[in-house]
Amino acid sequence: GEKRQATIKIGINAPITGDIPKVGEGTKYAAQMWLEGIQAAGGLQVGDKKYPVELVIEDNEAKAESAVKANTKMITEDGVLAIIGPQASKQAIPAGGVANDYQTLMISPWSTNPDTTKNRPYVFRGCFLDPFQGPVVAKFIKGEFGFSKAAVLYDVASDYPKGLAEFFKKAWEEINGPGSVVAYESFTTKDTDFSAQLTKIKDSGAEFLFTPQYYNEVALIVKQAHELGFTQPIVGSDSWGSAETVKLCGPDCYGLFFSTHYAAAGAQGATKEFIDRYQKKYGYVPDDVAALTWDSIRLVAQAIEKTGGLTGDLKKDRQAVRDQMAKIKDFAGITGNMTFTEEGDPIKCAVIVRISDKGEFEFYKQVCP
Amino acid sequence: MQLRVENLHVSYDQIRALHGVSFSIDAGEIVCIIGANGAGKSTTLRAISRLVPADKGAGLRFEGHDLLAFAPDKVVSVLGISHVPEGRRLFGNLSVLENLQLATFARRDPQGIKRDMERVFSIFPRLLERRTQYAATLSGGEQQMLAVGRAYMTGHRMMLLDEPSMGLAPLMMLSMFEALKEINRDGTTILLVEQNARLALKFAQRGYVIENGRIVLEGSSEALLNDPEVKKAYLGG
Amino acid sequence: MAFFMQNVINALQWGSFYALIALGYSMVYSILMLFNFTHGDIFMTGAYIGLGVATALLALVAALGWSLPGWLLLVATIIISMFITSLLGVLVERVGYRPLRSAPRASAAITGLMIGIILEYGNLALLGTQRLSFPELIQTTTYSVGSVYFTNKKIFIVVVALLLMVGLHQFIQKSRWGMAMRAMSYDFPIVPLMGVSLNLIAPLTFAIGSALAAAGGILYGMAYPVLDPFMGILLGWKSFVAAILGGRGSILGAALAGFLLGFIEIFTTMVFPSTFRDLIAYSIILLILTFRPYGFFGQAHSTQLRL
Amino acid sequence: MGGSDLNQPMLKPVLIKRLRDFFAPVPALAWLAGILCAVLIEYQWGDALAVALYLPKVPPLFGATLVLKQPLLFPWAMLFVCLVYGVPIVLIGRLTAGPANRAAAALGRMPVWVSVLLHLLLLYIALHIWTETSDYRLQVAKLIMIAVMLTLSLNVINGYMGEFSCSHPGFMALGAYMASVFSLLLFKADRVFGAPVLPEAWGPYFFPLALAAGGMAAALGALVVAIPSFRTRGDYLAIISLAFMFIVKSAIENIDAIGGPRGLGGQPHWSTLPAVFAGMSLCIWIINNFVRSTLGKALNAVRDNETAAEAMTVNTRRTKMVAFLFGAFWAGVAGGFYAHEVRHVTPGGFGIQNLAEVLAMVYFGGLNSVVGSIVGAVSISFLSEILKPLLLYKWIVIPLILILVMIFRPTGLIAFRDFDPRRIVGPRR
Amino acid sequence: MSLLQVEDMTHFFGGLRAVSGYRLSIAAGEIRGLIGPNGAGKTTIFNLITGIHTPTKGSIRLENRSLIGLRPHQIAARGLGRTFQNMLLWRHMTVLEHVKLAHYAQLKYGLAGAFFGTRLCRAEEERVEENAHRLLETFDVARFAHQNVTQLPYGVQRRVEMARAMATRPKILFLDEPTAGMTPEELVQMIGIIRQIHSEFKVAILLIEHRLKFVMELCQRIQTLVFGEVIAEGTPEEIKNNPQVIEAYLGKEEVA
Ligand SMILES: Nc1ncnc2c1ncn2[C@@H]1O[C@H](COP(=O)(O)OP(=O)(O)OP(=O)(O)O)[C@@H](O)[C@H]1O
Ligand SMILES: Nc1ncnc2c1ncn2[C@@H]1O[C@H](COP(=O)(O)OP(=O)(O)OP(=O)(O)O)[C@@H](O)[C@H]1O
Ligand SMILES: [Mg+2]
Ligand SMILES: [Mg+2]
Repeated sequence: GEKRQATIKIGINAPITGDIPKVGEGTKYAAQMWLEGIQAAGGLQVGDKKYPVELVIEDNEAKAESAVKANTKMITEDGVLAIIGPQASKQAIPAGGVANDYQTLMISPWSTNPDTTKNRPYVFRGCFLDPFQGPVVAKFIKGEFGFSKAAVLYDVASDYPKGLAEFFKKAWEEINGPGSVVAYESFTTKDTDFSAQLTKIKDSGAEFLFTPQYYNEVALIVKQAHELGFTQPIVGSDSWGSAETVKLCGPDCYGLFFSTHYAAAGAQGATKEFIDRYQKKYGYVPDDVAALTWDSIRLVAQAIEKTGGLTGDLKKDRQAVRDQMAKIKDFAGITGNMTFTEEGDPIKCAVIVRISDKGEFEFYKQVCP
Repeated sequence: MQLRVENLHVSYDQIRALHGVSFSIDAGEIVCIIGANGAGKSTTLRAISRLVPADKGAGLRFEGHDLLAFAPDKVVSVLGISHVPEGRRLFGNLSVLENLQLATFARRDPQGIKRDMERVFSIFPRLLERRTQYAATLSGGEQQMLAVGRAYMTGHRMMLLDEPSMGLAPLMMLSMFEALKEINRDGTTILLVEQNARLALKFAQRGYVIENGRIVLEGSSEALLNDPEVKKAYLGG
Repeated sequence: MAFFMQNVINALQWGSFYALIALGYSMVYSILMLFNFTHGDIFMTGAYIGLGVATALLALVAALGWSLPGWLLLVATIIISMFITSLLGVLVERVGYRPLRSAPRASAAITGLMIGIILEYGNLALLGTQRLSFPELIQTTTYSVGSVYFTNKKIFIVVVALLLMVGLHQFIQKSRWGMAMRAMSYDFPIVPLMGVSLNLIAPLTFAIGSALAAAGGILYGMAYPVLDPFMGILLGWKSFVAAILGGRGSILGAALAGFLLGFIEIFTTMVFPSTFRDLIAYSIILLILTFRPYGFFGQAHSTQLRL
Repeated sequence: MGGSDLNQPMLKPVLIKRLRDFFAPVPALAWLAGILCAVLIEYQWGDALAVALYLPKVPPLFGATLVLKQPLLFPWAMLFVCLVYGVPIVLIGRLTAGPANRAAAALGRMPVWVSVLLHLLLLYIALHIWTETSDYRLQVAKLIMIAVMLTLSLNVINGYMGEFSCSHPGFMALGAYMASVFSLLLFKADRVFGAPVLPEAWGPYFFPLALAAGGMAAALGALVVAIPSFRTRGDYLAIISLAFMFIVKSAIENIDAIGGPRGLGGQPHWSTLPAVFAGMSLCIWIINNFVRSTLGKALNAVRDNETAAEAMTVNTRRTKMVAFLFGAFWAGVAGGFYAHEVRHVTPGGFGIQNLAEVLAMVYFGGLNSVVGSIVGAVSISFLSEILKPLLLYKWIVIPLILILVMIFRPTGLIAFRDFDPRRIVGPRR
Repeated sequence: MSLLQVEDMTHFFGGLRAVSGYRLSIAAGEIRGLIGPNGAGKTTIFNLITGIHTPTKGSIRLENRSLIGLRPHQIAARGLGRTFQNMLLWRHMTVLEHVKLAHYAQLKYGLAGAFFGTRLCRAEEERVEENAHRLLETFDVARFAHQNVTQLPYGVQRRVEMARAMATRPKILFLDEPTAGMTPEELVQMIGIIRQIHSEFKVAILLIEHRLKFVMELCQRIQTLVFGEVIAEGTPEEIKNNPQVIEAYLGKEEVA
């Protein structure tokens, strides 16, 4: 039905239920907040026409097959122009396959697995890849503290921490020579007791601990480390970048560093505006998922706008949107400036954040590739 | 009139097993119910113990109480009606002694419990020998002894016995019926269900014959023993 | 040596949670012969109730301007929460298990699983998706002997787990209530003939089991102060492993197996690369059960009815 | 006792009986003809009708997805379903009953498999046309069929043999990985295994082999659970099987050659409708045959009383071995289909959540029942798809439904029922 | 030439000697009885011979081949059929299915046959079904063929169990209290049935029973067991008048 393509539909493939409902919520909220802005402006201006926008939000239950079904449904039934999500690689990789097969633009704001976008011209991502962030952290620590013995603690069953841990290890050993990662310990998703691993880490004589985990685990890891008498610095990655980290962790986390996309405290411009709006609306400081989703959806919007007009033929329009997306240069996102590589991965800068003694995320340093 | 059963209907999954059974027992009597396989003997006892619900319209009174108003456990603990269920149904994961102790769950008379326990052991000395053994590992007959002993321990204003002789050796059976007689003399009413009609009638004072869920005949034991119909159908010619 | 001792302490704490949850599990499980898949989620709910009670108490105390010692508040929290959670247990029994008393056990297990899911998502719907942190009722004090570290909380937790274990064991093995519960697991329809009310024993069992879960939840919240609605799932399943590894119906066995499970997990991490932890830990459990098919204290055929 | 008291419950049965009598002479063949007609109508005029009824599109799942999302459109969707499906199926089914009965009788003179194959073919054609209009439908249908296989295979162990096995996700994972490795290694250029060994075009012909390899791998894994089952059972075996599931997950996580925790992706899209349909039909047919045979009834005897089974010459060890290996095999095959449909598998995807789902399907559908498993898998999958708009509340509603069903039917919706293919394809009256 | 030969069989449960030095030799076609007070070890002897327990000591030979170490189903397939004191029926199976399944060891088709429903499989199923129906007729339970066993009256269940045991084509049939819970009338019927199967199938029978009428009428020879030891063996007449047996088992006054 071409005639009825009067509104622009954008699909959101989010894990509303399942293991990571918080991620789903962030995705949904960011997208809805964006939609409000668009509706206030009377629609999305494409060429000479203003189109109303509709979000099609599908729950992928944090399951691969549901993510695949959701994508198929949104593409073939709902006729979406582009899809935001899924967030976790476990869903983003298979769902990306579907989007690519149907030649529909999909951007996963949060998935760091190379397979998500690899050989898939229609699939993009909104975050930086592990091969970039790993060395960033390694270099920063070397420069800042001059340590040479590192310990890593990560979740082996989860994509993101595992990838990042590997790249960090590689980078660290390139700088400090083989064997300089003296403890490389893992656990499994949903574990809450890390005492055995931390005891091993403490015993290994590591000078610091790198743990690219999510905020809920960070709190437990840091506290347990301190209870076991581990007093060296603990360093993290962008997954620490949630207001919850400090809320759950408390003073134990004060003074620690992590690399991320943006620093909430002392943020400026669009970033600050986003954070304030989000906090006002939903009552808490947005985490990285929300911020990345926000950027991704704006990227999609920009690509749509740049097509200069929609034909009403979904297939053609989808192609046009994807082509415009690939061409985007220096997009000013709240999580940094982005340009896409051949594979659809963004090149962007990272910042190092320090958790202040008041528990705020302070900008410390910027690191660009 | 200690127990009066009137117009008792019972159904299992919509299939009627009892079609209006009525009878009554005086305190201190020994009464037996005889009948063929599947006639509804066990069901009658179960209905008195409230293990199966009676259909509407039934009247069950025990010493002036409306039985239907009592939960199954209260029938035992408050009214003192004990029941030796069909198929023994022991708690195999408890020892012999624990099975007997559990039966006194609701009793508050330590003296009485002690006396009753001694009595059970004197009727069935084998149980005393085997008191620490799991009930499940007892031989068939030993289990039957425990089932009777256990029922006695729960209380004994009235005992409902469902085929207590099953699996007992002849000698054992004799001594058990002797003991039951004695228990009866001490004031326990006994309602006995037996396949072995001759045995039952010899033991009881009165009897009822049940057929297809209905009482078809009643009378004193001698009368029934000499009834030609009963003789033909239930006494093996 | 210090390294080893430290791990022993780690294992004791971690094992005590498995033990605690397995205790409650084993209560309901071995008594009603039901896989009580709800237990993990009751544990979770207990932790949340504990959090609610603790927060309320703290607010009340602050409002009244009293200054009570932390341990008093902790004890009050535990007691109140145990009570509230036991009511939940009774409700679960009433809704999910009683109607299925004579159904195949697996069916009741499935309703349990479903009630668990309702508790999880009910929590999510009620409290939102953010994780909550458990308030610090007592100050953590860290002690060290040489380079072995432990905290006051750890000692408290292990002691409570051991006490409950011994107490419950006595209760089940020696009291007539315990006897009735065991009998019920064997052949419930006949239990009323002993003058025992099923509708008393079953809720009681659930109440005790759930109260234990609440105690476990609060202690857990103290040790791992990040609560989320799904925290009970994995722990629940693993305690299920412990409860049965100990031998069906054996309270002591369940608790010991809980500690053992903790030790296995911690020590495999200690000795092997930690990525192999689950692989090795569960292979050990599989082997144990292959060679001790009825757990540590389980009775094999001896309690099944004679042929 | 008033007369009205008696009448009230009578009213409904009379109506139902009338209806039943009306449709009693309709054989499967006629129903199939009706269904075929309906899907053809939808294929031809569905879009036009949908537009006429204010619907944006042909409702993909009988309009069920609309109830919650756009309730206003739901009546129209119902009307659509009535017009497109209800009327043709009922009319054509009833009208062709006569000739269809004669045809079925004629077929009845040939070997059963001819008739069964013909019915299956017709059913397939209908399904094919039905899924032609919507890829979403197609995908949902395929995943449901995979769920049917999984549920059925679990029912063999949990329902027929009465063990509480928790290892099914593990079996499925083994099958999924083995089949994936097979197809990736031989037929597909990918990151993990490099260039293919055989030309890619040959691939689909070797798919059954890949699936069989997956099934075999799962069956081999099942030995780990089957052997302890000789000496223990019930809860203890449940724990062994649960441990097995954790072991499989952890083992796959530790083998980097097959992607480790990041998973294995890029499988060719071989799980086409005909492939999945054929797989499921074969699975149902074989399992149904087995459980109806005397050899298969040994499973029930082992469940109900093992000692008695032994005393009646039943080799219980062999029986247990067969049940576990056989159940695992089909779970592995289902895993292979799954991997080639979703085209990315991770060890984390085969965990406790899957277990809970498939257990729910088995016990909801009905223990010891082929029909029940089909009903269970279809209805739970379908429910879970259409209730998605409820978001979080979906997971409160579905469990509630399940609890209610369990309370009123403790052994599941349709327990203890296998079917006789002869009866189904045969003529009526 | 004896069919079953048990020599010097002894068994302990923990410290309890349940059976000691038991001997038995049954020839083809004999009907033998085993009586004794409760807990004497009768059921234990059945369990030992049929392989459910392994004797602490002793030898058991069927047609001169040792049964020790064989699994129960192998022993059953060699020709030892039995019933159980507590009736072990399969709760969810119909009467017909019970009897059909007992043909397990005689089935000629294998797994592949069952999976694909081969011609052989179908032929076998038909044969088994026919045979089962015949047995049901013999035991007068044919009208319950499609009923679930649990709902049947006690006596019917007993006969189903016996039909099931006969379906294994035993050379010797072990009956453990076959008339417990039966009316006198049924007892008479049971005597008839046992005579019938005995002559029809040429099966030897060993039975445990407390109903003396039954034992005395059927058995050619009777053993009396007390505390695990045989105290007397002989014809019914001999046993009835043996003072030791009267003292330990029968009692002075005969019951029923
Ligand atoms: N649990 C049950 N479910 C269905 N029907 C039952 C059940 N128990 C008994 N019945 C049926 O109810 C009727 C009466 O059974 P009941 O057990 O009371 O007979 P009985 O006289 O005790 O027989 P028996 O001598 O065999 O013990 C029988 O037809 C029996 O099949
Ligand atoms: N597993 C066991 N542990 C301990 N004692 C046992 C075990 N099994 C059986 N016994 C004992 O062995 C003895 C013999 O039991 P058995 O069942 O053989 O007796 P039986 O002669 O069949 O008696 P009945 O006529 O009462 O059935 C009994 O005293 C019983 O308590
Ligand atoms: Mg009876
Ligand atoms: Mg015996």
